[in-house]
Amino acid sequence: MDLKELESLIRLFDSLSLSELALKQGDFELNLKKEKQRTQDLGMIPAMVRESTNNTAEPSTDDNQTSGHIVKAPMVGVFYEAPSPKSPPFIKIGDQIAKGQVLCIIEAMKMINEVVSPVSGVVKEIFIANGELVEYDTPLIEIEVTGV
Amino acid sequence: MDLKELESLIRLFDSLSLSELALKQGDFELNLKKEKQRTQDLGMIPAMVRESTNNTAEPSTDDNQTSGHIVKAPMVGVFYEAPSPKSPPFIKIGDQIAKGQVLCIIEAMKMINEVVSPVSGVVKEIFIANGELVEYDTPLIEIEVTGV
Amino acid sequence: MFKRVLIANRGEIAIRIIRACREMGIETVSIYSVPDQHQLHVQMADQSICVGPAQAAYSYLNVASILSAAVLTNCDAIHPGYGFLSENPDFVRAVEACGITFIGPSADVIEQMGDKSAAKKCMESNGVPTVPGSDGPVATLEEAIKVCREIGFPVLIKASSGGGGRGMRRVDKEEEVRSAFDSARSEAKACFADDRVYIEKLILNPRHIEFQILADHLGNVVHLGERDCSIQRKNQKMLEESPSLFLDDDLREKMGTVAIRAAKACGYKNAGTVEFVVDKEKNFYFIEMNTRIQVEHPVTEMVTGIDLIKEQLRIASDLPLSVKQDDICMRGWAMECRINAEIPQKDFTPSSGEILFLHEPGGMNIRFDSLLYTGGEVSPFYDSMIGKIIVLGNNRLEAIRKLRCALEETIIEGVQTNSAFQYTILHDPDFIRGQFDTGFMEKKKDALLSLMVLEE
Amino acid sequence: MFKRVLIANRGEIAIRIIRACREMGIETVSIYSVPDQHQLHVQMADQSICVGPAQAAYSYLNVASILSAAVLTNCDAIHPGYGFLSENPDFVRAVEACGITFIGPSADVIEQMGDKSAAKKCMESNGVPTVPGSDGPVATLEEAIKVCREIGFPVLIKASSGGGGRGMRRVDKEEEVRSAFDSARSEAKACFADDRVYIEKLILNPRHIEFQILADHLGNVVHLGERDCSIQRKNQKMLEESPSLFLDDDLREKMGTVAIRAAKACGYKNAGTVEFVVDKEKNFYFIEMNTRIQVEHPVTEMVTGIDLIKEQLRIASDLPLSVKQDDICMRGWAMECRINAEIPQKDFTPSSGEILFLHEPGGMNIRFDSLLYTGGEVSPFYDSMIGKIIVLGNNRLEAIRKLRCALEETIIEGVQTNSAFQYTILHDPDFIRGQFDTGFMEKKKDALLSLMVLEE
Repeated sequence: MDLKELESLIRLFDSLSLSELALKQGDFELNLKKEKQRTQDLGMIPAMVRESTNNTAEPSTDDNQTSGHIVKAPMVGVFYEAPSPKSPPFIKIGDQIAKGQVLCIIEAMKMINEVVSPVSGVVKEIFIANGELVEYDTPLIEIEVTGV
Repeated sequence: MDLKELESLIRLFDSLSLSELALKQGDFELNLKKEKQRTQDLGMIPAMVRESTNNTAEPSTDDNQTSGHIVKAPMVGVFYEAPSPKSPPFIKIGDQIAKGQVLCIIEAMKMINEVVSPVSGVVKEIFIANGELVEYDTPLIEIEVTGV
Repeated sequence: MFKRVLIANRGEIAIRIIRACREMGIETVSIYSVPDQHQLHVQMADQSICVGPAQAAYSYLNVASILSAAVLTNCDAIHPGYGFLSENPDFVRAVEACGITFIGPSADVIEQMGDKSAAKKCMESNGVPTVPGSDGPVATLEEAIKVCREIGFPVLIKASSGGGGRGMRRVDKEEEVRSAFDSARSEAKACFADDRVYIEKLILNPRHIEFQILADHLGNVVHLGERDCSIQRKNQKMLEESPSLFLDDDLREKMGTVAIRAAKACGYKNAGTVEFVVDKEKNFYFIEMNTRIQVEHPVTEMVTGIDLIKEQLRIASDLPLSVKQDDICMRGWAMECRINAEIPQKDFTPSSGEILFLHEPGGMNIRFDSLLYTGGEVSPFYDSMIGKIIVLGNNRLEAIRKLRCALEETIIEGVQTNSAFQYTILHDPDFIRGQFDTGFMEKKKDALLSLMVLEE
Repeated sequence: MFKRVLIANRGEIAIRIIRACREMGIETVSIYSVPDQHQLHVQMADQSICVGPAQAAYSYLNVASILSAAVLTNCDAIHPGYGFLSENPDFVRAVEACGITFIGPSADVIEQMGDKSAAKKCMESNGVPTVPGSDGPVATLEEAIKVCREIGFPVLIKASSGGGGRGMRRVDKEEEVRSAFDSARSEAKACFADDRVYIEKLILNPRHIEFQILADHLGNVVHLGERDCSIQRKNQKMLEESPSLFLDDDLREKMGTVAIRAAKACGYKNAGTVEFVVDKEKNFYFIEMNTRIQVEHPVTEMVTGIDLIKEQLRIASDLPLSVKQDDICMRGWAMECRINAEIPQKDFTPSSGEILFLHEPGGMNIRFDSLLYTGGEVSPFYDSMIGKIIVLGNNRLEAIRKLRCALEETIIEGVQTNSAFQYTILHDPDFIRGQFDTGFMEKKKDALLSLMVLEE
């Protein structure tokens, strides 16, 4: 392993949430370690535990780990997959969609807000169930990008 | 690995949030470690700064770093190098001393307490000036051991 | 009483409100912006809703998102804290339109008291002394000159919708009236989309003394004594105390009675503050009414033992005041010092970053209200005030000594703070003797800064 | 007033005393053992002297080293805190022989009150009700049986020089007297080098109620109301409060008057505590006098607003009391909960280690007296009590709620603590209703422990 490779490996280790790395390859041995980092969430006792309203299906939003584009909620409101209770949903998993196409609506203060796709691609996953509360920036839908 | 490569690797380690790095490549071995950052002394502002009474000449007491034996104060009191103001000091630097020989006295509550040498050897250093207050465990004298 | 309250704020005041709610068995919902995810107010609430990105305009001021969050989490009341939406009458109306209780006075009162010249007119007609000046907005230069001649120089020309010193001009002689009048108007127009200005006599270096009042829906109004907030830098309060050394019992009773009259005059409900300036001859003039809980409210809590946030919650749910005027007794001397993340030596520029280590002050009658925790973040996006140390002593000197000791104990690593600077104020002979007015900081700042250098 | 005080203690009480001294402009000298080098009391003092190794016998109890430190640093007084040398009359005499003031009562008073049967005799002859029992030590078995018959079973046989339950035997019927008498005597001899024992009626599950008193050199004595310390595990107090729900105003005044009489009877000077047991019929009996400041003193400070450590310093420097009995007024309801580094589920075995993270409770009328800081060490060598949370509410229920919230906020990582266990006590229906006595913990412990498991 040359220095450049070594450096990129160390940087990778540093960027991830790993705490230890041990590598052995022939006569090459590398051990890396990180101090336990204080997680920022304090975790206060009993009643202080934060009830998260919609973390049930929270996906990884780390762009390194997914090939798809994550569409996030632009406001606080209720997520609806269809324009009305009796209509079919705007999209379902596997649909080919175009940039600008309506993906879902978020109702906030009795106003209907359409969420449109910023990319073209295929619907890979829908994270939120119909009628659920979403916060600002809550991941809603993942789209496998096929064009921008 | 040449010195330049080594240096850049060390700098890299320093800049990242790593705490340990161990590298072995053929007969090349490198171990890097970072001290846990927080020093335990808090350093409160202005008036809280602790006045240390006798840290002026505090030697390293890390036994790994010195070949000599450090004789420490067995009690709180005043350090005297001689049995009376007019007498010559018990010891001076360079003296050959025997185990059990009196090195100095510590006066506490008007009681004279003789401090005797636990080893035989040569007086290497005397850390405390005549008449100074010493705390329990204050390093007093360093003796280059020649016999126990 | 409410079942669940949304707190439309962040930082120490959000935490303060959460604590009061929890002690009363009320559930809490916090709101936060994306970078505030790990803030203490988010972690302490029963539930938290992200309402927008870092910029306050799209998060802590985002009425639609905040109201959605309140409605969708079934909150029956919203506490606005201070700053942000706390004195915005449109927000209050929107909250009420959703069937939610706003914890504070009515939209109409906020609106009236927010309009400086309307507020002044209301007070004048109810026998509350105000700073001599024009009778409402001044439309023409001729009128402006006439008013100035009547009240005498120096005067201030101020924007009717103004605040924070913008749209404000000082005029010392008649020749300066024209240019000041014109520039105040155009600045007022630019800043507040309202070019109306009014004129007031300038009270040179007065004391800034305010009275805390509480008013319930039955028309009961009490005052909880005064706070002396004369130690200010650029109109930002730094150190507050209660009582004020400048008031004797007679003046205190007189001003307290006037404060109650002021609150009744505008039909006030909930907690509020009547601000006065007091000149060297102990003449006092109403300057404005703050229609919210204030940063310095713990000073009053310390001397009276009354929890102002709990009173706010009681009043908003139409319970009567828990105290009568005669029940209120002051004990000791309270003093508060604001801890800001800023660099005094660099003209008080804000400092932000991760808190690497925190050691809080402690002991008898010491209170530290703060958003800090070891590992937490001081955000560059919001106010630099990160905590308040409040102490209670038997007398003023004991309070000063306690505050010094508390500052000495406090350790905040990771951001720079003004705590060493505050420490120098507490050693200033004029401050200790109580010889100060709102001109104190301007006069003393450089000398105090140079003391800081010596200490390092 | 003193110029420099040596504090012959460690932990939260040393810090408490340092704070009081600093606020009064008195310099402080801390002492410490080798492993305590980084403790907070060392860092907060103006000067610190290492007096010995880890074992308390050679450091915090090392009279020669402590006195040398005091003399050589020119201290004019020594504050002993609680525990360690605080109730050792020989230490007091040695301190005074050095020309240094001991902050506490005289050696003679400490000695007399430390001898349980002498204390009892003194109280009886001054009209202070004591638990019925033998008239001083009982020398023979025959005498013991006679006394038992007179006062009726159950009885306690107790070592005259005893404490902490050692040399103590409960006897329920006459047949058991012989073996209990013999074993109590031999244990007393072994533990205290004094085989004298006396006999007392056993008051089953009484309330433990104590009165705080202050006495100056002029003979002025005041009481500062009571503390209810009935929540104990193995004679260790866990939760304390003031006032006590069990006392009405009549009984409070009666007991307060008796407490003052008790202090006068023994010629008491400085701060002290008169401990009583109160039975179900509200009969009260003197049990002992604590001749030191106590762990739970902040409970009294919270309701009275009087700083007991400052009063101690005033009294010791021959200043008169700063308050008269009529000046003392109680406000609200205070409650204290002790935080111990221990594992309740493992029979409360101590836990020690480095504090990896600390988040203190905060807010209005919340006080946290503690030796903790992030990065600090909880030593395995000394008492496991690492902090106390004290709250003040307007009434008992508010105090309970505040204490719950404070416990919820508190985060201590690195050692295990009893805080979740204390939390369960604050939810116990009998505790909330005030239906408890010193038998509470024994009866409830297992049920409360099982609640803890559920919470995890």
